[in-house]
Amino acid sequence: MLAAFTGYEVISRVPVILHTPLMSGSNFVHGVVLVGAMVVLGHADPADPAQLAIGFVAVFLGAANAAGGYVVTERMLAMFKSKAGGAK
Amino acid sequence: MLAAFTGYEVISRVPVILHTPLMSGSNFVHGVVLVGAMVVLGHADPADPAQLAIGFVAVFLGAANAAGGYVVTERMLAMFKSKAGGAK
Amino acid sequence: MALLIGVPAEEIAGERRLSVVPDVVKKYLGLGAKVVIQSGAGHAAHLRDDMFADVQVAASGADVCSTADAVLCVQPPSAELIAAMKPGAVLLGMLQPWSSAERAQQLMEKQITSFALELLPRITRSQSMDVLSSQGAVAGYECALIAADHSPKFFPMLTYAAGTIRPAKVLVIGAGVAGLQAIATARRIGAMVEAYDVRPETREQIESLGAKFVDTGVSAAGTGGYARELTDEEKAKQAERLAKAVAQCDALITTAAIPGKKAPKIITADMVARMKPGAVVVDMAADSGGNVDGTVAGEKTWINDVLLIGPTNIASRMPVHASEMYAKNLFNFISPFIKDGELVLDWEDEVMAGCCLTHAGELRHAGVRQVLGL
Amino acid sequence: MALLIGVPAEEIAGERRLSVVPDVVKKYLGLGAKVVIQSGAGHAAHLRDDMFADVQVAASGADVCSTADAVLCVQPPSAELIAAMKPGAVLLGMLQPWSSAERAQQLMEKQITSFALELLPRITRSQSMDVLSSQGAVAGYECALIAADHSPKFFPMLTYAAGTIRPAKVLVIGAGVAGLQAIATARRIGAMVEAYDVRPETREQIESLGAKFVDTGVSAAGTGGYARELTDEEKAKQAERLAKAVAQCDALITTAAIPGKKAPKIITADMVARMKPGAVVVDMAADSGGNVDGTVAGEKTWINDVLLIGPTNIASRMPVHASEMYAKNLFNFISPFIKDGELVLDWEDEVMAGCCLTHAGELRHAGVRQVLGL
Amino acid sequence: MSALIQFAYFGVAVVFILGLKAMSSPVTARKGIVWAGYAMIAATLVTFYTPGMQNYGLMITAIVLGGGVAWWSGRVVKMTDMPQMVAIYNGMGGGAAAAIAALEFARGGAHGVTASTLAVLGALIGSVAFSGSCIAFAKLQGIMTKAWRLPQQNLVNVVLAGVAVVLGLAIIVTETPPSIIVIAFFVVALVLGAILTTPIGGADMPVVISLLNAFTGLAVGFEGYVLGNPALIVAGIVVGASGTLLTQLMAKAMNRPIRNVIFTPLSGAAAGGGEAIEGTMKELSALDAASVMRYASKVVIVPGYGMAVAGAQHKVWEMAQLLEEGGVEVLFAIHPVAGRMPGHMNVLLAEAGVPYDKIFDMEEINADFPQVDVALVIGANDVVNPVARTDKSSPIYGMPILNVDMAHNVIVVKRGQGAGYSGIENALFYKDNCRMLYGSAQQIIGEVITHVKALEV
Amino acid sequence: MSALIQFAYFGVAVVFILGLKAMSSPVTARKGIVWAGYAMIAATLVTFYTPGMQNYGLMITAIVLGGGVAWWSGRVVKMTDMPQMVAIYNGMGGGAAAAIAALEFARGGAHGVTASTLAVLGALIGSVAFSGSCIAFAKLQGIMTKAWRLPQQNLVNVVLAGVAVVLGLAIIVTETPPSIIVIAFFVVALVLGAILTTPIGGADMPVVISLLNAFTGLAVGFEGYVLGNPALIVAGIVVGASGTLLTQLMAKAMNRPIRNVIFTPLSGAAAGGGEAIEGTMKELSALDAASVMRYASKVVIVPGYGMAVAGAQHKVWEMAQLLEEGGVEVLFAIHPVAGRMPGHMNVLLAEAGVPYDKIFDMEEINADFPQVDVALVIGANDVVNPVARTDKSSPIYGMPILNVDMAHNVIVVKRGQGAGYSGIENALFYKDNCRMLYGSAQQIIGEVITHVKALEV
Ligand SMILES: NC(=O)c1ccc[n+]([C@@H]2O[C@H](COP(=O)([O-])OP(=O)(O)OC[C@H]3O[C@@H](n4cnc5c(N)ncnc54)[C@H](OP(=O)(O)O)[C@@H]3O)[C@@H](O)[C@H]2O)c1
Ligand SMILES: NC(=O)c1ccc[n+]([C@@H]2O[C@H](COP(=O)([O-])OP(=O)(O)OC[C@H]3O[C@@H](n4cnc5c(N)ncnc54)[C@H](OP(=O)(O)O)[C@@H]3O)[C@@H](O)[C@H]2O)c1
Ligand SMILES: NC(=O)c1ccc[n+]([C@@H]2O[C@H](COP(=O)([O-])OP(=O)(O)OC[C@H]3O[C@@H](n4cnc5c(N)ncnc54)[C@H](O)[C@@H]3O)[C@@H](O)[C@H]2O)c1
Ligand SMILES: NC(=O)c1ccc[n+]([C@@H]2O[C@H](COP(=O)([O-])OP(=O)(O)OC[C@H]3O[C@@H](n4cnc5c(N)ncnc54)[C@H](O)[C@@H]3O)[C@@H](O)[C@H]2O)c1
Repeated sequence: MLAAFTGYEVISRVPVILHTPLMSGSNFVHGVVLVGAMVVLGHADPADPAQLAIGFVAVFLGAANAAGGYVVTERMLAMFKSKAGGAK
Repeated sequence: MLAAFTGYEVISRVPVILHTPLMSGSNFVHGVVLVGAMVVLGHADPADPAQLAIGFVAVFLGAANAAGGYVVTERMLAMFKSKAGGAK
Repeated sequence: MALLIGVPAEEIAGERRLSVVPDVVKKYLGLGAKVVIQSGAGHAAHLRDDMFADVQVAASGADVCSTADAVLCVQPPSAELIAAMKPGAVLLGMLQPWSSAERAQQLMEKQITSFALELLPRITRSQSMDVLSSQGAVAGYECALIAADHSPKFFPMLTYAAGTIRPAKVLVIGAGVAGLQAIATARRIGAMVEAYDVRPETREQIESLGAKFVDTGVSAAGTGGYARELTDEEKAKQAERLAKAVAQCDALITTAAIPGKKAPKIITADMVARMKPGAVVVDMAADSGGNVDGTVAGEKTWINDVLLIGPTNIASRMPVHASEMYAKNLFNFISPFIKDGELVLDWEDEVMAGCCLTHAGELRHAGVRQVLGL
Repeated sequence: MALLIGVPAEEIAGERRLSVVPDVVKKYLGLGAKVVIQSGAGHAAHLRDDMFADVQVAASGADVCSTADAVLCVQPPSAELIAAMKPGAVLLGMLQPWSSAERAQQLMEKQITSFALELLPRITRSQSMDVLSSQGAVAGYECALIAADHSPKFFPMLTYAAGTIRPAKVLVIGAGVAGLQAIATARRIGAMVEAYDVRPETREQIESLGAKFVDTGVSAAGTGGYARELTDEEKAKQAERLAKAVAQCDALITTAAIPGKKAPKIITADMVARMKPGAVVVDMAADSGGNVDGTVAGEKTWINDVLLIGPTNIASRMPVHASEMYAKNLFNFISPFIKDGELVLDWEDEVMAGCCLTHAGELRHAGVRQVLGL
Repeated sequence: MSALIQFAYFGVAVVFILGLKAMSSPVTARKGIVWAGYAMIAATLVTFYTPGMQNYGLMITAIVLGGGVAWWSGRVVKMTDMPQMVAIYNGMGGGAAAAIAALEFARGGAHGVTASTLAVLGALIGSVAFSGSCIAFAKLQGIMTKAWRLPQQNLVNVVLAGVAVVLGLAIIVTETPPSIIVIAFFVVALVLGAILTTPIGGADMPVVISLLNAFTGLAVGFEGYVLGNPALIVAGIVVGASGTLLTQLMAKAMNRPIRNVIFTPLSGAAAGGGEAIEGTMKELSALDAASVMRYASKVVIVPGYGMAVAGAQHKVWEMAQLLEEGGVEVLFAIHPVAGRMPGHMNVLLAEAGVPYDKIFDMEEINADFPQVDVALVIGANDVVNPVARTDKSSPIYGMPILNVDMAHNVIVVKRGQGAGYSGIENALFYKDNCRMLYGSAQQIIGEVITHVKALEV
Repeated sequence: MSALIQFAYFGVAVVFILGLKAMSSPVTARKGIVWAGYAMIAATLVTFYTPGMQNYGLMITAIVLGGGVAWWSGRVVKMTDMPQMVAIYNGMGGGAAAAIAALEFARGGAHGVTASTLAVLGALIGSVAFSGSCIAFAKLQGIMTKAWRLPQQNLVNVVLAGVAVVLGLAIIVTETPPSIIVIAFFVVALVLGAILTTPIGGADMPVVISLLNAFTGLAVGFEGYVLGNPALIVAGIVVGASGTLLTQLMAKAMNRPIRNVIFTPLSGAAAGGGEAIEGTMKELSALDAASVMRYASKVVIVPGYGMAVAGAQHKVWEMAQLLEEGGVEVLFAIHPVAGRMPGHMNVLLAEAGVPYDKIFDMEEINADFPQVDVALVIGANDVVNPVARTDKSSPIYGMPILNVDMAHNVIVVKRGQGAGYSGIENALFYKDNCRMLYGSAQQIIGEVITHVKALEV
């Protein structure tokens, strides 16, 4: 509940140009699913290939989510580097 | 230590016109000595008139500090009511 | 055979404008037309013959007119020049269509296709051809300068070592193109400007230039961007409220003309009598009778220590830019019909057709026909 | 017996100013003095006799001068008027001290105590009496208007339906009081202004008005706020760099006068020849010989399609405010010495003493003595 | 140890929240993502110390592979292809959440009804997000070009959803569900996601991606609950909530209710009322206007009669100067008949002190508009109305106009629905790249100035 | 119960800190004192529930009496007499702290060396604050008019302080000190406070009050430690620290090092260097300038040549408009020879769009300056130099000037130590009511604008 409320609180006034980067940023944040994936893979039965496979897929996807999300967000936000320095 | 640090932190950038009100405000804040005075009076020996007298003086002074400090500060700060309302 | 555009020198004394400028001539040439110019035609507009590249130079106006397929002019050409024109040729300029039945007759007889730009329908698309607007802008600017120059007072506020001069009050009557320009110019120089117009929508326009609107409670919105004439009663009411504003101003600029008609007399002799000593009046409508009782076209008159100026042909005072604007207007009008060096008129075109005075021996414009009784 | 201040009408043709205005007369009366005015003296400044309350009106200038203890004038009075003055009386005005040895002689002989305001020491305290500054401000403003009015071009940028007019370039030479005012006025009207002065400190002043300084690398800072005359070599260098700026401008306003001397010729015939056709030159120094080669005082001359204007007595073009400023300057000069209606001169006063031309039969001003050879 | 790890997870979650908060302002956005990045690394490292972990080799391989591929693809992709990358990474997140659920089902660790329910919900949502994102990616990437709808799309959706729920219930009820049910459940969920997304197209895509992103957040949050992992719970729910809100904001900015986006996609049936001019007018806030301009390279201001009426010239120039201080190139474009008299705009701009060399007329600047990031139209109307180019019947047909519609973004300042001098509708206002900034010019530009100032660091 | 009370005290302390913080910005200042007020009431009420309390009757009597008298006096006192009221209330706080210590000594509850030391320190400082504040009050109230110094003032101070310390040590060492020592200790401390304060006078008084205020804070903090009361400890120390800093700020704003204030008071020996113009130039910040003007009723702006050089007219007018929006009356005063040509300022103000009816010339406005809250001098120098009125030898003697020095506050904007056209020193800059705001006008007024905007709620 509190977390949900925070979610609303966090992005009450976002300028339009930040919509996509922010979407991308929150996409990155849920990349923390990687941690969950690691935990389940870590506790998967090493003898059960099905479990290992699913776990592997989970970690793979989670890592991709996190890494890709970061890179893309960072690139988008690079354009918000203050230009003033260059101008003055 | 932390409290002292906070003290510094609290008033790093004060406009000159607030110097006196702020002084007055902090004057009010140490009016909390009243609490201490109440405690010592509360624990003073009811049989010892000297103790009672000193305690009484302490509470009296403390209460005066708090009450006077508040009134004066509040009056000074009244002039910072936003005038815009009246103007628009 | 390429279209030959002819530019005779203006004949009327004091007319310093020309119907083309070098840049515009270049554009005509670019469309495949040829241009013939009377030698020295641009002199008064500070244009030497050698500034026009690739044109034929003719010795006289008659020479120009007798060879040209289309003649461009500022003021209407004299009967002699019209007589010299090729039958069926095109004549384009400010032909003052209402002023002379003889000229109209002559144009019909010579089978000239003439376009009087005063008749231009004022629609959005035609704005770039609207000589009344472009020359009006020049006139408005000039009138403000004339007023400032003749005023015995500073227009702006000025604090100097021994005191402060309060800004002058300027009143502008008529907030059409010229009036607005006069307002803007007087404001720039520093005067406090009030303005008045019968059309109510001008209030916002006047205020958009930082001036004050004089509210008289009379409206005379007409059709097509022109103002209608007022009734006598309206005139009285208007006059009464105006008189007060007039009495307070240091300079008065009147710009209310009704095309084709005598200008309305807005400022009576009585109002003038109540003006401050030293006040200046610039009557832009002097040419068509004047908005002010007592102004004489082309002269400066003193009435009761008030100076009445009736400048004529005002745009001619600024021949370089006035010619440039005029020439571009003409080009914008005619160029759509020049194709591969040929002039192909399109009678479906509402702007062109609306602007036509005579064609194929007929007087085409109903309004003019009525006024001239032809 | 109260001090009687006399105000004769100005005698010189075209002089429209007056040395008092009603408000200032009131102040004199407030100090206990009396005032006598020649009937109709204020006419050209739009002041009727009845606007002056509580003054005596005299029929002629001689009547005024023969009774007054102190005579106020704008231009120096004629020999007749001086002759009519009471011996020992005070004369105050712009007496053109360098221009006439006879007049000085006559003043000495008549034992007149005369103050020529051109000689005013330019110290801070004297600013409120400085007629050169106040009349210079008027002249600068007027010259900018004259230039704008005579230019065949718009000064401001103007986008209209068929194109854009680029703003005119105005060049101002000399950035003293008048020059700065001309700069400010031309800028207000909308021109792009460049300016030039030999005194280097004017750069900042010019820029403070939003104009550009033309850097020629020559400096001629003089003493007392006046400029010194330049050497020939400096003039050549200056001329060379200036010529370029001159060739580019649409209007040129020159304001460089050196009080008591012939104005420096800054713009040569050659520079004028290189100006654009249609350019306008307003030479404010025309009265003292002109800064521009070819200007004729009081006339408009065309040289090579460039219009040279040499206006004279420019401040007189705006008589109402020029008189008001002038009158206040005079009042500020003389009023400290009017005590209880008596005039008590204080020869210790540096401003008053410095301004004195003749007193008790002597020519007091060393500089003038030298120039006139007396 | 375990307590420490839990604590670290909490810390990570807090940093995530702060990071997201920071990302919602242009000034701090970059800091935000960098913080979040560090938090992610911390979370990952900490996880290795979770007691009782095995399969480290496999784990590291998966991380390196998945992370590497994504990192590389994110680096090389073109700036314009960013949206589909966001979609695909988001899908992967959803997939990961679903996979976690699958593994939990596979291991059959019964955790009670609540946990099971959440696991199933997470799996369902995650799967929908996964397949939906894949479709979104395919569409944006141009792999899937046609947007098709099933004949009874909405009915099919409902049916599929119903089946998924039934299967999910089955999984919850049967403590160790048969593989067949689990597989069926996932297949139905995946199909549902795909079918939901397929008909949506064009401009609605970003909204859908944002919605799927919020879904993934939720899924992650639910799985976090199942795993008892605070980082997942908090981050997931926060993303779910903020993502939902963001979706709403985006939809609002496009003037498309979310309902419509999903149930009556753009490419579908006719849009209703027979307006001659297509599209809708989309509003934006002064804050938006400020940030769009502040981070643009080139802004062209087009003043019109409305600026004159409002007397806003001084404010406009002040704003322009502020933007220039921020390194933005700002020019003014004057249309030949802007205002109500020749030179109307010149007079006002001169009054405000705009130097002449910043002022361009139509002929000089019209060709540049395709390179302009933002065209700011202040109280101009007729002179920027593209109808003049196209509609022969219009009274302004034939008048040359300023081609602001060719700029990347157009912002139009006006008070309301007022028409211009000629009294006709303006097609510009309905264009995709145009946003309306309502208010009297003087006051609204004042607000923009305030926001631009706030964006200076 | 006791734990709850402790917790409440903590809460109160936190609110105090927040309140002080709020009080340091004009926008939130009023909120700050109100919060603190509620906290104080809460603290008082809570204290009644302290276990083992007695003497309630006496206590309530004291509170009602003390509070009532102070409240009433604070209400009725004139606005101009505020400083001495602050002084006296502060003294009472110090007295209360000292009394607490006295009671502790009387009860003889030994608490260990640390506690005793702090108690003694608190008593010393509190007493000094008490008597010092009383003297300050007497001086400001006009009861004590002459500022006198002992011949060997500083030596006496040191000796007295030494005696106090020795007595204090005695109290600490002897667990239950004899009353005589305690009484002697307090007497010496009170005398010390009085003697320290007596020589100080005039403009230094507020600084001293602030210092004594900080002292009281410390004393309260120390006694709080002795009583183990977190509210007292935190509030006391915070006030001690912030009070010290505030004292420094105030001294800095007056350009008087604190050392000088205490040890070489103004009214004492000659100030050193033989400058013709007395006083010092005092700087202020753009923030200060903004708040002084924002909360003024009437501001008169005096432009000069420097404004022209900086081309700051547009910014100045923008600032004026902002202030007017905030309800401040803003006028412009033009001196006859401001700038470098007749009408120089007129041209610039007209360019910026200042309406004519806001512009006044010297004769119209000079009489109003005594009613003006702030005269803002922007790049003017000679035309506001009071030397022109007084110094016959000055080159500008006899020129009428704008009487800005008669305004309540004068703020002068200039770049540095540059002189005006006439090249002479300006006596205005050294006046007590004048503050310098250094910077090029364009840029520094820009900063002021930013701060004024921040002050709008
Ligand atoms: N230049 C000339 O010589 C001349 C002469 C005569 C006619 N015209 C005609 O005038 C028109 C000029 O076009 P334009 O684009 O400059 O102006 P426009 O088409 O008249 O449009 C003005 C716009 O400004 C908005 N507006 C009005 N007050 C406003 C305020 N206070 N704040 C913000 N917006 C405001 C109005 O919308 P809201 O009401 O919704 O705010 C309106 O849409 C052309 O049609 C031209 O043909 C020109
Ligand atoms: N009006 C006339 O007709 C006329 C004509 C000739 C002479 N004068 C004389 O000019 C003087 C006018 O007095 P004034 O008070 O206007 O000016 P001023 O006395 O010349 O003083 C100008 C002040 O502006 C400051 N300044 C310069 N540039 C600045 C910038 N960029 N930003 C902020 N401050 C700046 C200078 O100090 P910093 O260098 O420290 O910044 C200087 O103290 C009088 O003495 C008058 O007699 C007037
Ligand atoms: N194509 C277009 O859209 C277009 C082009 C040019 C002008 N116009 C419009 O037409 C208007 C008029 O143009 P114009 O300058 O040629 O006008 P004009 O020369 O016909 O008249 C000048 C002004 O005087 C006013 N006037 C007339 N009688 C008056 C009276 N008795 N008292 C006071 N004022 C009086 C008129 O209302 C008008 O504003 C312009 O303001 C403009 O809005 C439209
Ligand atoms: N009391 C005072 O403090 C006071 C009063 C008035 C003026 N002044 C100062 O005196 C200055 C000059 O006053 P003025 O207007 O009467 O000057 P002016 O009439 O003597 O000369 C006009 C200007 O022309 C310039 N000039 C001269 N020769 C030139 C040349 N060859 N080329 C270019 N420029 C040339 C001069 O430098 C001067 O600026 C003013 O700018 C002002 O600063 C001081």
